[in-house]
Amino acid sequence: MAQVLPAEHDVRRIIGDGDGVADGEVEGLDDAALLDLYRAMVLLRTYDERSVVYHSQGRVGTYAIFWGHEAIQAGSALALADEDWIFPSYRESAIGLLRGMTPETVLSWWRGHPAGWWNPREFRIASITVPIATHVPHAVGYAWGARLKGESACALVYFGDGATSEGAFHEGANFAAVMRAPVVLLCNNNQWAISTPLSAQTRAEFLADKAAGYGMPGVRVDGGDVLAVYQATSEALARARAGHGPTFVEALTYRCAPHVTADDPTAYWDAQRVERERENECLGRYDRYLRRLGVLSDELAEDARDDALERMKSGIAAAEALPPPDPEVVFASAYVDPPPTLREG
Amino acid sequence: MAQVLPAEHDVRRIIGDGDGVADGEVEGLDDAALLDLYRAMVLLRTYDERSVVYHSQGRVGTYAIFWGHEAIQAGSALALADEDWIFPSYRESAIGLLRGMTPETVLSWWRGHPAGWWNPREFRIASITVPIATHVPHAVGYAWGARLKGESACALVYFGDGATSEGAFHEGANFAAVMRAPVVLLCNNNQWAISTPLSAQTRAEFLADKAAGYGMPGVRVDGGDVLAVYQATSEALARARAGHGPTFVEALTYRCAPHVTADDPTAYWDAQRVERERENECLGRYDRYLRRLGVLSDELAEDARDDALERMKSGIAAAEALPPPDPEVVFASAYVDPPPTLREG
Amino acid sequence: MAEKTLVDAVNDALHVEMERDATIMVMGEDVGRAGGVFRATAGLRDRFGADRCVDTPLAEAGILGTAVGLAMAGWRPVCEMQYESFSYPCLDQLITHVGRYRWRTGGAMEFPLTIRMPTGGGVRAPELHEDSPEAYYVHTPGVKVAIPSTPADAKGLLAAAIRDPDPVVVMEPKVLYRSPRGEVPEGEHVVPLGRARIAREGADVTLVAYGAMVHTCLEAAELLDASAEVVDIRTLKPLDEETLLGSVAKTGRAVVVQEAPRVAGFGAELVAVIAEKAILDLQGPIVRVTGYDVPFPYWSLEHEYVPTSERVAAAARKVLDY
Amino acid sequence: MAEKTLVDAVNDALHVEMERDATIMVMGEDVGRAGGVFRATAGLRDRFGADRCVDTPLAEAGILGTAVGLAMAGWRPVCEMQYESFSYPCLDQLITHVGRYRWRTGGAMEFPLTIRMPTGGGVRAPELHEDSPEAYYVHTPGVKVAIPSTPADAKGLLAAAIRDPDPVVVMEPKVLYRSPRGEVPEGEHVVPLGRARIAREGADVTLVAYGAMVHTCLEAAELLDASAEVVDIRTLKPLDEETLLGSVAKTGRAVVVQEAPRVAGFGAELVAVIAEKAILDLQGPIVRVTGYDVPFPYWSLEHEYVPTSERVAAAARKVLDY
Ligand SMILES: Cc1ncc(C[n+]2csc(CCOP(=O)(O)OP(=O)(O)O)c2C)c(N)n1
Ligand SMILES: Cc1ncc(C[n+]2csc(CCOP(=O)(O)OP(=O)(O)O)c2C)c(N)n1
Ligand SMILES: [Mg+2]
Ligand SMILES: [Mg+2]
Repeated sequence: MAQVLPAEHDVRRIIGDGDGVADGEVEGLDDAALLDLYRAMVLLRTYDERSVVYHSQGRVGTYAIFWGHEAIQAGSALALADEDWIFPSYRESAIGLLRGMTPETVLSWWRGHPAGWWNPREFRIASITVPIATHVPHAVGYAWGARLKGESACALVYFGDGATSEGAFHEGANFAAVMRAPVVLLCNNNQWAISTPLSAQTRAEFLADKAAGYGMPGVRVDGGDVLAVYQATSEALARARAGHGPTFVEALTYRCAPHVTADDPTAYWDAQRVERERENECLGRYDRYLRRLGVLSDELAEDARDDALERMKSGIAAAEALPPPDPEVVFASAYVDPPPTLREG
Repeated sequence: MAQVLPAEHDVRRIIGDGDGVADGEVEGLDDAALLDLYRAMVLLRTYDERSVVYHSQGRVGTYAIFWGHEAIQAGSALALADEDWIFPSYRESAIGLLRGMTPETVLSWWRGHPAGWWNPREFRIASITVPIATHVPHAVGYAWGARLKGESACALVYFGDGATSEGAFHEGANFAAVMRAPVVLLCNNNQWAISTPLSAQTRAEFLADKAAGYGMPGVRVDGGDVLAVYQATSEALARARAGHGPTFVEALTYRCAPHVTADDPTAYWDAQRVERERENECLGRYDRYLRRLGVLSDELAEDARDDALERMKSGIAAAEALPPPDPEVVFASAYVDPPPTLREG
Repeated sequence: MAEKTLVDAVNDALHVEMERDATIMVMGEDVGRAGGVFRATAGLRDRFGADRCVDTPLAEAGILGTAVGLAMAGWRPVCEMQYESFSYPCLDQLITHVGRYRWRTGGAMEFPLTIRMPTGGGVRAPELHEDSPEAYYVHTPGVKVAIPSTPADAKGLLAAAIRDPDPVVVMEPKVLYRSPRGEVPEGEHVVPLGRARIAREGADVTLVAYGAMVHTCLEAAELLDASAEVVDIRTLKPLDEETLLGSVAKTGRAVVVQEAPRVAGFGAELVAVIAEKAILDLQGPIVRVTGYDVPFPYWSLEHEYVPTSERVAAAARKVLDY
Repeated sequence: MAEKTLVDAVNDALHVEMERDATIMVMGEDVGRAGGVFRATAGLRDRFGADRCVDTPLAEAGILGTAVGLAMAGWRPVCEMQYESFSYPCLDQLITHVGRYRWRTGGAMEFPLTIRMPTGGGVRAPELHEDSPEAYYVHTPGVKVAIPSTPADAKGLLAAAIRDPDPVVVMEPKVLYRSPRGEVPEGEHVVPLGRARIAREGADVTLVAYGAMVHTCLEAAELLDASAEVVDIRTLKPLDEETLLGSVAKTGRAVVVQEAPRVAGFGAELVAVIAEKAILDLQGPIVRVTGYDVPFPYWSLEHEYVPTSERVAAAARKVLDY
């Protein structure tokens, strides 16, 4: 068996603090690419904030907030090649926006409308997986299958810190390593699984330390630093594409919002900590970085925001303008070749 | 979270090779205790070899051979306190012999006779678990529950290298660490899961490296060295009893026999390697060690063998003398308070 | 007696039982600090401590698997599965061990553990929050199953489950969690397992259901010109055949209602019992009204899936007109 | 046509299908190097390579979960579960994803995967090697289920399953693996899903079964004075109601036989279909002969559990004498 080094424990960072810690750079990312990342984050942030508003207005159902996770999502998704597949959990419901999906589709999903369905092949994005960790083996199987076909596509699968406790995560990770599947296991470690803190989820000091048990590299990255996430994901993808198999990436962040709109976290979280974390949120950090670099102007920032808001406005309008779904949809797609008694009930 | 050191990679050994490698000793094991270990191994070896014969004579059904695993089983079981519970897999079916269970009971189990049932409380040995790894959470729950009750009992659970791929192992190990359950996770790494070699089971270089991912210590021990197993288990138990939680022990051995009597390994194994491993088998090694130490005589050795053989003879005789089971047994114990229609079929 | 919601009745039962018996332990995801995502376990951690109301890691098979061990150590675990669909990872432990372990010890040990979970649809939730998987549970030997339809039964059946020496699964219809309210006896209240309830007396047709569908049947009864009796099964195993067959003997007609997908659902078992034991009483076919053999739809379509009082009434008319 | 055992017929089907379609991939524990513990996959690794006949890690949920992903990548995975009881860990993936994923894509993707496993008792094996869990599978939306009773059907139904665009579970009665032998067509041979088979013609009573119980029913038919028809269901979903109801219409009497535990087994579904759609044809109750609601016993007692021809004949007489 190949020698695998113990997981890295140092948390990778690129963005400085504008003070003692100097800014770094990611090779190969020019200004246009840096701004693409920015716009992607703004789009996600806008989607998220608007969705919470729409929910409070009764226009979308229960919604899983991802405020503060935008750097993880945008940084990793933009590191992918077009052909690579994404396997999202409910927390990455809007990841499709970064691949040209309309807000209408994602909003429809949260409105319980079948217009929220998409063709995974169209976007190279698997369906949103609601049950924790059960999509990890899907991503692994996809990546393994693509490799067997001689294709170069990789897979990226998102899951949370809580997900690492599930057998499905474990079995998927082990298959990934054994099959040398070109897959990136990206753990969004936001320190909470609903009300359960990481300390009650595992005694591992670092989630990345799980990697050695599968014989794969593990890295830790500041999940509030979009460039660090981009870089770590790129490295993992390069390894995968070179035939060296999977990487476990632990992206550290902190859930500063309720788990979902229905959740009331005041019973269990530390409001002061949340306040601190909110101040240090990822979009602001990146915004300040780009301005220090002289890449971002007020005008560009406003532009990005306006564009995102515009998309959301037309998205919700389009979602609300949809006719109620055809009841036929209940029966239409469960089977290619349905049993003759399908409609008996 | 507590700092947990990376797993030990060096394989612990105590027994030398009578040549360049010197013999060690285990503190606290006097001659009598050393001989107890010897007799335990002889008893297990005899049980195993006779069972294969009985199977070939049609006197027991399919049987899971544990030839060469005696050091792991005896070394760990004798390290336990009386109150500690054992959670065996099919591979440790005869572990009860070390706690006074009769061969008749164990043979009956393999004869598909309900006389093979025992009361776990009587022996502090859970029922044999056939499905891989599913008993790991049981052991963890037991240990956790005993600790909650203020009792000092620990649990020891046996499972194989293949079992580490199952979600049940993972979930159990994680619970163990999180609940600081006083449990020893003893992995019998015999390099095979039926026909699947370890290299196709995992890419981890060492199974013990899984421990860090749970935040628990991991150690590796020569599973052909009964004293090393005894010592590693004792240490793990001491930690558990002191409230420091679980330990993962990887005991290395090599399966030199078919997986079960029904298996034909010639299709997949390396006969030369098997030959080499058989020559180095654990009972012979311990026998030679004890003789080098001057503790074992021909007479004592013969005595142990005769005694074990005697027990097997009366065991199989008793098992074969049992009347066919009462059909009532089918219904007798599924429920304490059975549904009234239980007998409808 | 106080008027309570069904979820408050569950919470009440847990308080009363845990007070009564110090070996009862509640465990599950978010049951402690948060008091459960439906607040069924609210207050238990404060009252009984974090050792008896345990926030577990996110691992359902681990929850049920360790519960087996806890039972061996003398505890009476009450495991919460956060939603019925997230109980699927625990089916292996359930089938392989929970329903089998006592038998495997020749009856020497008891496994008095309880699994409770919200169940069913009609709550406009995302995918896999609206399943009705009771058939998987009922089909498993060694396991009993109860599904209440009223707050009082939710309390009493859960108390009975916790006290029962065998493993019991209690499925709580989540659409009923917050309404309607109902009278719930204070203090200890046990509804024995294995006794169905006549939820409405009638003479012409028997509507058989459990859980949320009992209410659907009660509504359907109002839509009929004929007199409908509604049997609330309450305990799916052990099944109260006497009450079921008694009602069918009286009315001569039966409609069996389940929300779960039709094929091989528990409704089929109810039909089979009637078809085997009451054939002479029947004046028409036994008709099922069920969910369909497709995944529970996205919630904007859930009313097309969950049996409605209209569908039940139509089935009853069909049987009545036979 | 060659005489083959059932397990050889399975092996034959795998060879023929993998030859025909290079996207078919066999995966499971010990299917490669060892050729399967029953040797159902013997020779495949040599013929098609280790990439198309994959020894997986020991993890059933991992097997089925990665198979979902493999299907997304354009493969047609054929997953072996080593024994039916070791398929329980994969129920979560089955219920949560396998039966649901196509629907979740609005029909945009297909999941043409096959799960095959030995099933049933009568083989004198240790605990958890003799279960009959078909009801769990049949109840799951989006999943089809077939159980052959002859070598020819074992080949043909497996081929149909592999070619089917939907997920199909094929359960192979392991007691029939080695005998009796039967004629098996060479080369491509497909038995379409959804068609039952009249295994024996008769006039007075219909014995309904699938898998190993078909043989038990055939034996029972010989014990009766009356003329018994035996219907081999073959495909549990989609169910061939026409053949089933046609036979009952002819005989007016039905005995439904299943080896699985009685409560909420697939037999209940068969009864429910008859009770709903053929009530006028019935001249007596529909009687089930089944396993019991207890764990499958240790093998020295298995004959007390598995329905015998005597038990089936007794039930048939009861219905005939009604
Ligand atoms: C199998 C399963 N069990 C339980 C749940 C209910 N649930 C939804 S989210 C969640 C917490 C997940 O935590 P984590 O994995 O850290 O992801 P995060 O929500 O923090 O992104 C739980 C328990 C579920 N969806 N699936
Ligand atoms: C859940 C489950 N899957 C499959 C099997 C079939 N099976 C029995 S033993 C075995 C291999 C086990 O290998 P390992 O864990 O290394 O233990 P060993 O037999 O080598 O002691 C398999 C696959 C099983 N018993 N349980
Ligand atoms: Mg989290
Ligand atoms: Mg092994």
